[in-house]
Amino acid sequence: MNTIVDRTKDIGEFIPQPDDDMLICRCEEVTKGEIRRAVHDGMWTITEIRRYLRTGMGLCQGQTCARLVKGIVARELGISMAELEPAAARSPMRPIEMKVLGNEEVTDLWQ
Amino acid sequence: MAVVNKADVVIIGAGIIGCATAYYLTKRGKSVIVLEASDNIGNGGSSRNGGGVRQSGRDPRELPLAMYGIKELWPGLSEELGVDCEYHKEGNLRLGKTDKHLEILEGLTKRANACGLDVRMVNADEVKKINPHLSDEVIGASWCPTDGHANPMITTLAFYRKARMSGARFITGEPIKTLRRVKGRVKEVIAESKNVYEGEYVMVAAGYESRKILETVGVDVPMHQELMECLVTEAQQKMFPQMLGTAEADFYGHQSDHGSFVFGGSSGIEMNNKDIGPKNSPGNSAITAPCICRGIMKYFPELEDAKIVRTWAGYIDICQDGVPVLGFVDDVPGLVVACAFSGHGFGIAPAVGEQMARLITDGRTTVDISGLRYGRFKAKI
Amino acid sequence: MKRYEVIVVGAGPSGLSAAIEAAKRGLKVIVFDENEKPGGQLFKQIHKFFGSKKHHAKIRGFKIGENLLEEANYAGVEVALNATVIGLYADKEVVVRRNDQVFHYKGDCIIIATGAAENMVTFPGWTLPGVIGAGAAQTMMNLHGIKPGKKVLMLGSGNVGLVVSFQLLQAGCEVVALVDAAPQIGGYGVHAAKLSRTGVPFYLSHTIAKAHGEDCVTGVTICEVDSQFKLIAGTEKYFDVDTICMAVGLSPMSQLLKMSGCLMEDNPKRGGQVPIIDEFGETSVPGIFAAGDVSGIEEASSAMIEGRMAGVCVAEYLGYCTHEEKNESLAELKKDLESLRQGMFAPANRGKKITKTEEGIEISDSLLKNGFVAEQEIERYPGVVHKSGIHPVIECTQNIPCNPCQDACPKGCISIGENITNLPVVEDENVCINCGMCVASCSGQAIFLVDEDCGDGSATVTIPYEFLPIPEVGEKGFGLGRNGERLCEATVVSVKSVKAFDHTNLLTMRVPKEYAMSARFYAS
Amino acid sequence: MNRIENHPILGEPQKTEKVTFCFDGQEMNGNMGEPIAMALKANGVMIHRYTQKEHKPRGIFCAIGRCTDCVMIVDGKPNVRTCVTPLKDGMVIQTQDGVMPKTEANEVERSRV
Repeated sequence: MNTIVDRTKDIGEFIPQPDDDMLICRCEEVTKGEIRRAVHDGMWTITEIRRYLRTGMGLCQGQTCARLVKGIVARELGISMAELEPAAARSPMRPIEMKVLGNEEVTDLWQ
Repeated sequence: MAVVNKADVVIIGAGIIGCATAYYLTKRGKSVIVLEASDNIGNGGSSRNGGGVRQSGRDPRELPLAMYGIKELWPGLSEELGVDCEYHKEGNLRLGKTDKHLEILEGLTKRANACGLDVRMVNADEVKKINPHLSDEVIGASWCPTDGHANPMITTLAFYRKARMSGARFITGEPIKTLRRVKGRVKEVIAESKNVYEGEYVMVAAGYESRKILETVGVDVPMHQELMECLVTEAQQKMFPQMLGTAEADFYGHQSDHGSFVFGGSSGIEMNNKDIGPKNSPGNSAITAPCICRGIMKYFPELEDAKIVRTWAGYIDICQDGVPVLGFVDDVPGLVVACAFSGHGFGIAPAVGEQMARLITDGRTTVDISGLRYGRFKAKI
Repeated sequence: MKRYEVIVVGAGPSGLSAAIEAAKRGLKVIVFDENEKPGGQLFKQIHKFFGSKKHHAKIRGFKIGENLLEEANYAGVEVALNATVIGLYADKEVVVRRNDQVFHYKGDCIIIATGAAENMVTFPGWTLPGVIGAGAAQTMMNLHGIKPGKKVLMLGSGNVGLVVSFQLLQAGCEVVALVDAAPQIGGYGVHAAKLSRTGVPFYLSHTIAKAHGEDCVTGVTICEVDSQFKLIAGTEKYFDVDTICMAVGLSPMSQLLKMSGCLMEDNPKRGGQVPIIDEFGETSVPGIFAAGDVSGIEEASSAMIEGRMAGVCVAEYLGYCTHEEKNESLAELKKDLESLRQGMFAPANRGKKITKTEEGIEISDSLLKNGFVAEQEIERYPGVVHKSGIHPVIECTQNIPCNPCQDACPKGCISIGENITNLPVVEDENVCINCGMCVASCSGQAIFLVDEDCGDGSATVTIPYEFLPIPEVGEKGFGLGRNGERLCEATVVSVKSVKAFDHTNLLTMRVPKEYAMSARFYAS
Repeated sequence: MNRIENHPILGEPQKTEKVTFCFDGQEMNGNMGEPIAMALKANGVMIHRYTQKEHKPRGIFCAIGRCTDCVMIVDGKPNVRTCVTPLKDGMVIQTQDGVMPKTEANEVERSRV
């Protein structure tokens, strides 16, 4: 958001919705209701939601659910999706075995 | 607006130290404002560490805090905060592969024993009994059965959640520029936005950033920062519950409840790592993660097929003498310092928070933190 | 560590184009792609592309891919496949996984051309096996020769949804319905029309209420939505399907750019999180460029031009061409790009409601709502004319950037003019020789050759036909209307399949003459 | 049964070497080098795995190695993205259950948890 956010701001009560059991993060099996509940627990950024619920922290690293989670959090906070900073992009871009990542071509690093 | 921005205590930094202190202060009936420079609660080391909740391997000056936390706070923490912090008290193995390693471990063990900690040296066979997945390269270890690990991201956010529920006011995206004394006492906190916050006490718990803030009232904590890295694997079948470290503290990690392994480690050049990451999200180096993988595989050959799904980096604020600076500053009333945790603040965070709350409300702590006081730094001769 | 002057990530249309332009100017270029085969999504595109000659119009996507590869090869581009870029680090260092090893490379310039990923929508049952992305369907059938399912429901009426639905039919699957929550079709009308005439029903203002099944999809219920996209009870419709395909838009895959410290923005017009770039693709980090869908969702045709622009820019950046030479090349490319970004579907028109063509003709309401131009609407377009003898009837009713038909006719019967988004006009004085080139050249399959009155009470209609089996001459079947309804009996009088038609067969059917202007498909 | 025998644009599929592989104890045929997921689909297999928490079936979703929904246990290794892993002769492919192979023993274990 890059703006000053007072986390005591009133975002209203958590109101259950009929599709709260809809699975959003396919890898970590996190539902819409859990995400909405987390927002009311004070998790107002995508990064906090991830750390709190593991959305986007599974094998695919949020490639499928990132946009969906963003939409739910934005709606719950009453802001636009563009105002929510996406989670940090981190390597590896695809899952990679320890023995492969550890198997670097021998190089002169400062070449 | 001045009235709105006033509280008993203003805490700078919503890391786990700030969040925990805020929680324990609200529990003691104090009003609290927590100011966070970044957009996220727990954006620094609090969410980026390896999750160790250890006593073994610690400096005797901070050992009392570690022991107090593990005895009094960690066991009931999940229940108290209403969120599962994934705390496991199933021991810590500090591993050695060379005689020199064993020497280091023996030294640490002796010093810890002197402080009353149950930690002992175990030989290769005993190590294997505790953790059969370790490689034959391990020739011994120190073993502290009451150590363990927890989920740092969740624990930090759990403290935040509970503190917020108890009335603490958290403001993110509010970097602090200066502290201001009013009639001799540190009272005003002035943000870059020019917003002013006012507290009877001002606690600075902003990691390395604390240094700049403290400077504004003539307090300097001798510390530097290093960019460290961690990585996490895909979920694996349950393998072992212990926290692991090495004699040289170059690799560490554990298996989380989720099944993934979280490992941290160093490449040896982090002192000079470059950070090209976006604001508040430090970037990785190209060579550290491969190095961690090689390091870990030496200890756990069977993890070679485990896939790394993510790596990340985080700054640690390393104090000149390797332990934090905690408490009041004698000649600067109203100021509370809690920084320079030197890369091992997570495990003691609940204890630090609880003791800082006591210090602020009662004027004293129940755990001896005198070795961590601000005024301790002296020239070598 | 190996150093290259240019490292391109992604061997799709934009990445290859960028590499070609750089290598042509003498730069040492390597392209990394995680896939086994290069070409990105081009090799899944089996339809003919739109645009003009410069944009490879009327050439099928995979063929464009082959041509690009050949060009890259000729220019000396090194294409590394099965090479997964796992990170982009400080000082333009790229770490790549190749087989069981990781390699470090440094680029003096980096061009990120990683493309886009599919968006998804949720509904009860969306995690069941059998619910797939439209891209997955394309990958399965067009790369691997596997049918995604027997009976498929498509969600999404943008060009991807429309094109993939047609490809599903070509692969021998049944498309039971095309559904979109929006009140009107999102993609090109011609793409919709070619589906409609085969009998695929469109359900606009509808969405999926539920996917049925325990272990995998066995059926789907769709439901009408109101203007707030809320389901309207009582409007449920059930379909027996084994596959549900989602084509609900794309998002840029810009993680590598973010990771390398490029300034990013969330731009809904570009499809999501994109790097902030100048008009030729340079990011906030000097020497790092972005091209193609990763910097904003568009068509492959524009991605190729964007790639070429980035390639030209890196050449200048590293001193392989002068500033003037760069500007000259860029000016030309910019012109090509702008000609693509014209018309109703131009990026600038996204979200706007357009009711009239640039010629001032009312857009077919039925086309937008039902997928086909209604009979009473079709006569208003300049390509639909009546003449004696065989003549083209061009049912091209929207301003889209495309003009191969103009060049296809050796007799000059068809004219579009300078602006390639103009509607084609059938010239009155020139005489059609029934060669069929226009029919085969039309990427939208919107051109028919009609002899309205053969003198014996019948008419002949020649249609583009890209299905198997190809009907036999003499076979008796039915003429279908634009909406896929059986109109009349029809006899196949000829089927022409010549190389120049590039797999578009020209099927001529004889129908009663009153159906000359309404029979637009043949079914046996 | 799910293979396209002749395609109006792409023609007949290229002739490739046939291989046999084992899926949950059952012998199946496929084309050498095609993604495992395609060979399974050609054999009518829809379910690749059951999820860890909810025990729900999953199959092919993105088919390009991104969503990781189609992962299975291949030659004993879990979480292998079958849509981008080439099929080889004699491969042993198992339905994944959480991170383990789906076996009766694991089923019992799970029900106890």
